[in-house]
Amino acid sequence: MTDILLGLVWALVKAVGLVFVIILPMVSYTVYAERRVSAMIQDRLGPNRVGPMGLLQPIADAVKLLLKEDFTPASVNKFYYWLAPACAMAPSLMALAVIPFGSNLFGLPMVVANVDVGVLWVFAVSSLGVYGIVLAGWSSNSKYPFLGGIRSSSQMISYELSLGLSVIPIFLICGTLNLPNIVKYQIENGWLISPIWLKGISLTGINFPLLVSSIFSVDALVKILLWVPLFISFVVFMVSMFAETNRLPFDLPESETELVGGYHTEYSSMKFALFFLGEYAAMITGSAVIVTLFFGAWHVPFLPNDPSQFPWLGDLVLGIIHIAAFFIKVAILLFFFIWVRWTLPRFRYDQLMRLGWYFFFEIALANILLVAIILAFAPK
Amino acid sequence: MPAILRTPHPRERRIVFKNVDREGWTTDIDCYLKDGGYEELKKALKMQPQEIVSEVKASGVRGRGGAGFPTGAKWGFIRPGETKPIYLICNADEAEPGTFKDRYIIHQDPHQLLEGMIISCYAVNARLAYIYIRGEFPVGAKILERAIQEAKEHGFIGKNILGTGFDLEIYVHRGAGAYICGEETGLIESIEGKRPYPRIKPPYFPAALGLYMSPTIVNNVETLCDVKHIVKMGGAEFAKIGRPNNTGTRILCVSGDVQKPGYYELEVGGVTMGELIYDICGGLRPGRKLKAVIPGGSSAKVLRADERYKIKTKQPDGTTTEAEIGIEDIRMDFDSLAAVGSMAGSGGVIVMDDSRDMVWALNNINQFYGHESCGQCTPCREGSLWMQKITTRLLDGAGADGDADILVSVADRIAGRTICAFGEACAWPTQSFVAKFRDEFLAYASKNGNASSKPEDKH
Amino acid sequence: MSDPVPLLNVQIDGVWYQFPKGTRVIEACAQAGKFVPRYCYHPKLSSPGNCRMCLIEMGMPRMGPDRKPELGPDGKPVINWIPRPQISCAQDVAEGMGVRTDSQLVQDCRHGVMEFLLINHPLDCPICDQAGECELQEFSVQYGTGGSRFREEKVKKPKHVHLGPRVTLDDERCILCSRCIRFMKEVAHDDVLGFASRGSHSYLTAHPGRVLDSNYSLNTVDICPVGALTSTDFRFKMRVWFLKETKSICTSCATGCNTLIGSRQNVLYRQTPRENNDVNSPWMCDYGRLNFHDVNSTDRLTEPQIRHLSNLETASWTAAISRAAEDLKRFQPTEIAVIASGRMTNEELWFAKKLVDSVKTSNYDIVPRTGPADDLLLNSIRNPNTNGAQLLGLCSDQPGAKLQQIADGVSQGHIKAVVALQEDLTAAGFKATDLERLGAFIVMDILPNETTKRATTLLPSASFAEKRGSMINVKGRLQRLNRAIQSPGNAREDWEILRDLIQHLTGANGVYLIEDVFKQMAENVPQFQGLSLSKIGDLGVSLEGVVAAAPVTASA
Amino acid sequence: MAYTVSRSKLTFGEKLYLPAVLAGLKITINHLIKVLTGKTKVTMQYPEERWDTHLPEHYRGAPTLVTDEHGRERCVACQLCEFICPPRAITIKPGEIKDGDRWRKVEKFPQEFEIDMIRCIYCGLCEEVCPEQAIFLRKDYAITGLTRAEMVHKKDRLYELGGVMTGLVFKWNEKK
Repeated sequence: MTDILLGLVWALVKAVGLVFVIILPMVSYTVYAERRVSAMIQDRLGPNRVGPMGLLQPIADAVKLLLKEDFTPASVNKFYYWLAPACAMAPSLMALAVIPFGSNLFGLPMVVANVDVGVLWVFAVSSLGVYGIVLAGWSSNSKYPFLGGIRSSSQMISYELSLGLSVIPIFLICGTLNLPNIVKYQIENGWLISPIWLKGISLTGINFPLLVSSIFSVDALVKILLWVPLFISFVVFMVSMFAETNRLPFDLPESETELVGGYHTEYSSMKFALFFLGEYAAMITGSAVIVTLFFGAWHVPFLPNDPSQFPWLGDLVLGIIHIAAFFIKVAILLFFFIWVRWTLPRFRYDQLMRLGWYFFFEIALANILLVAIILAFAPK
Repeated sequence: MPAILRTPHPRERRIVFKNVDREGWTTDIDCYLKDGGYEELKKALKMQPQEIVSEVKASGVRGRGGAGFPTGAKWGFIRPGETKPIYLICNADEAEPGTFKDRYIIHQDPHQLLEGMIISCYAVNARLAYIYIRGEFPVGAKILERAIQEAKEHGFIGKNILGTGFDLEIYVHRGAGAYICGEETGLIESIEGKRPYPRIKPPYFPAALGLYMSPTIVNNVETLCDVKHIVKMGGAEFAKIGRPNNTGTRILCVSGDVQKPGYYELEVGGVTMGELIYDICGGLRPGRKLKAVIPGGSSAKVLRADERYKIKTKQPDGTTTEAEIGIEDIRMDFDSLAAVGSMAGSGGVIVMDDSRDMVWALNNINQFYGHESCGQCTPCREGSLWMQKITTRLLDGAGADGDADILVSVADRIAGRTICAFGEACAWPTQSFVAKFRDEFLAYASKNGNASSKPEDKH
Repeated sequence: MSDPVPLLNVQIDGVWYQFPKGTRVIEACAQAGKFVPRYCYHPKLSSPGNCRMCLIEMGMPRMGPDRKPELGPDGKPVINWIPRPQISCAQDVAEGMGVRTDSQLVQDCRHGVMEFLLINHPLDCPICDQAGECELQEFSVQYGTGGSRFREEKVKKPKHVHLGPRVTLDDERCILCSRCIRFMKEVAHDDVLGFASRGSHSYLTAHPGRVLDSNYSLNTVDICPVGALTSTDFRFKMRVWFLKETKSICTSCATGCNTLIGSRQNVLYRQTPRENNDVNSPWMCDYGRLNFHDVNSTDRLTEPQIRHLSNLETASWTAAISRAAEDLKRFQPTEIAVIASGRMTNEELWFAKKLVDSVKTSNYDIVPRTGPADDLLLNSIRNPNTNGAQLLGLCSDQPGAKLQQIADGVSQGHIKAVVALQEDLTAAGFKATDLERLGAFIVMDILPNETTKRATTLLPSASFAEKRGSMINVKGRLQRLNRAIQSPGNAREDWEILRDLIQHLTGANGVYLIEDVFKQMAENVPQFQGLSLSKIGDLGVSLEGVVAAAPVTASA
Repeated sequence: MAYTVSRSKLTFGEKLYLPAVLAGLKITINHLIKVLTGKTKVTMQYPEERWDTHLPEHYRGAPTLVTDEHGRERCVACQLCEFICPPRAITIKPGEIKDGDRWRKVEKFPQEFEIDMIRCIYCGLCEEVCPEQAIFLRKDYAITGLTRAEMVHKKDRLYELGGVMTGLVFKWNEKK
């Protein structure tokens, strides 16, 4: 009983800690980063007034959004209008529950919920995000939000297919849906972006025979063969994740030039902020999933997972290093998100659908076949 | 009365000026009658008016006022059987600079003029005549009024003249002193009591719509005097004086840089320019060279001394011969002066020697015209003063490049585009001076260093 | 019918045209589409030919030995061109005449004249009221060279000379075209203007001891091609390009001169004559021209008012109209009188008559208004539409004949309700104290006066510049008024007020377009048969069978 | 007539789009790096840094009225600026200079001259159209106010902002 209670307490601590201590500030500062990075890409400076280097800008923004008049247009469907922002925000946070964002801290695994169907949970929950958008679009009772909502729903459905199909090769390779186990596989066999891990190299020295044997093994050959399908998988997953998070070049649901603001046109104040946060939280979640699936999650190369090998480093420090490594990877991916946004122009709607249905869907399917064939002929 | 009586030059042939400078001559009618005065009037009144007109036509006499229009032809414009009253006006508004002949006739021989006028009125059937004398001639006006009074007393003017039933009144009308009153329609307006704005022709030709919208003949003093002599000697005889188409005598008024300036009555075309200057007027002052001559009053085009002129002469057999002549060889008649590009004009010959600054001379002329333009029509009103302002500016040392061209262009835009001949009168000097002495104008124009005269610096 | 005027063949810029004998060359060119610029020429005045702007090349047919025109290969006369340019304003066309309006020589003449006119012109267009309608500006753009070679000092002349009570002169701008002099001499017969000094120093002035105080003095401002003569009233008030010009007629006397009303942003700035050779030529008298300032008055009545006890209180139109109707209903027909006005339009009078008919009274008339006439345009009848009032039956042959009778009735108390339309009754023989005793006193007017103060219902109406409608002038010519500006506040057009009042009295359905009002009149008044408001046109139509109401004064 | 735009055939590499995407990414990251390393500096830190000293001669700031070297207001109320002003920001009420004034010759002056700075679009047409060179767009660009009325520049404010402009127009001098 106490175990269950304790587990519950710990889960709550992890969840609350993750959401309020890490994710929400991270969302705020992603916005800040977005503004600064976009400014620099455009030869500007970006927000640099509030606090040193403008670092307090997100707080100022938050205060502003909180204090703004919350305006509800007369013609909206009030219940769904109110519900929609929450629906948009919650799923992206919920998806984080299964992400292993660190190894262990104080002996506790750094994952809120270690479930065996982790990846499925991620997909299941994150695809709920579209409801928020569709609800917002419909309940606003206004043409631009409506169009945005329609676009959003069809876009999400289209790309969820390729998103889901593109990770199947990973399951084929790892043989598990449990995210910590996938991470474990990557620690042992190399990150799935290029799954060959040179055994015999550590901070304590190089074990040459092990290294040579690991390079010239059949296993290694198979893994090198897998590079191609896995890279395809990564690209398809990555692009689909862009589409799922409504990021440029796939931000058609809220394209300012055509739809004013899309589904959130009629929203103001904190409700708008929730959409805003939702979008960035989804981006963080997406990045976290990519990191987990392809970049070895919290794993740091050459830094063994087992703290017993480095007693001088200490359990705690290693745990923190791992958490840090995870979020640094996430941050790099976030930067990539931003970078892409300020580089590529928006797709036309028909192009978007064409890309999703004609290419990514087929590519992902063929990719599964390719991996299956390789694995079928690979020696066990 | 002139204090010094001039002895006529031997080459002169004094007809109109017979009594000018005559020993013991007075303006009294008695003096005139003693000399056979008014005999021609008696003779004329015995003739038919049409006969007199024919005689005048036969004489070939051309107007002495400036334009040189045949007088007989002018009289012929009066329609026979005209029902409106006909007026004759004697133009004694001798205002052309360089001309001083009419005043001597008026001052010394007024009865000759009156006799000529009465004959002319009889010829054109005018019952009312005016002598329009310029305001600057108050003495002349007094003399004329006295002469008219005397003539009336003797029955030469008034009702039933000499018992012929011919009535005539002559009035002296004094102008207020404007050059434009010498223009015949301006003069008519002036007599009508209006501003002397020349009238537009068409439709206001004086011979049809003149004074009070009636047919009007306007003749110069000298022309009217000639009429007396035509009646005296007959038209054919008069025509023998001078040269073909340039008959009679003319009084040439020579002024400027000659030893003996003055008036000389000569047969028209009887002398050349050289003879006039060097023989009759005693030549230039010592050490001076002839530079230019204005042969017919200040509005005539200037002639440059070193110019060569091509003259076409019509031979009796119908062929024309062409001869190149210098300025000395130009005959002082209407056609020759027209042929060299100037005009005989009013007979005022202005001689300039090499000490003369042509820009200054033109400015002097322009000042006159700028002051005398009546102001009725635009080109002359604005252009004449502008030309003067440009030449004044040149003299002030504030010339600018292109001033010479502007002067010519302004003059070109006046000449031929105005209501009356004043346009030409003020444009011709500028056109000819700049064309013929361009180097002097350019020299002034290049002296544009005097910044203080530039308009924008004067506040 | 007189003999038809023979047509003459004239060649203009190479094309042969036919013009009736007596056409001026300048007019012929304009009719052929070859406008010749002009300053001194004015079609209604003599031609002095002094501006030299209309110089053209002219020629007459070359005569053969048989005294007949030589014909060219095209069968048309060969033209002997006169070497000098000729003015086109003083000559009539002649058979076989040739004209060139755009040759090199003609263009040079125009360049020359434009340059000459501008060298001594102050070029103060920014302050000059003529700017925008100045022929010097227009021709300078069209026929000038665009630059000046004049570097000298300009001639100084008198500025802001008060030539007369209504005309201010700027001699520096004057181009000495003498139009004003000729107008005053030939049309106004008051030869008061002339030039003084000479040459470039010539300037326009009034004769010593005289001022330009003719009642037609402002026409000189109209015909001045430049800004030399300006209207003291309009001077420096508004640039002309801002003015909206509305074609209308003058309502100051029965002549009905055609006008252009210049307004901007609901303010009237000036009234100028509009050429109509059947009425006023291009002229207009100063009295009528300046008689519009009341319209701009700040005192204008803007709200309907109803009397409560001793106070007039602002009310809505609905309330005011129903109060007026209720008041009238309380009285017998013999107790009601309607005083209309000769200043009302036919449409308003039509409704006024309907009002009279609906209250069934026989006590109605208009207020006659007279003043001294002159022999040009100003008529002794100062009501602009007496003929209309007679035609529509609001007065007898002698306008105002019943007025004294009605006034006596009011005084004696058997007339208890009076409707006063656009008339101040205290100035028409009614005693103010009598008016105060009336049971109902419905007044419609634009400005407060002794009558409006005593109204029981006060209905603010529109001035002549704020309404549409028609009037019949002293010669029986039907002409149109047009709306130049909006009425101030809640003031409404008179015909609408009357219509609403009649609707309240009789319940009859009204009409809602002024066109329909006229249509209704046209159906009922024989003289208007077949006419409509639009058919009247800008210049009006002569009505048959409308007799002049009073002695007609001669007009131009 | 319809106009057919020829579309060039893409090679396989081009069809992949990825090289082009990468090239784009390279461009943007280069910009970012240049800003980070301080090689690019285009943004001015207003209000600490100001344009004032760098403003070009023809800078179009607030429209103002100027007086001439005699202290006379140049404006003669010709209303051309009022006419040309695209947003109709200018309102002028002309008046007459009375007898006895030194500049009686000029005859006209603006009794009221208003520029509504809320409407003004700084297009400079008023300056361009002014025949008297009386209106200039000066270098003031920080035009603010708390009320609409405050943003309507009256004549005195316009002269205060505009100051004196010498030269250019000599027309109203004595001998012109």
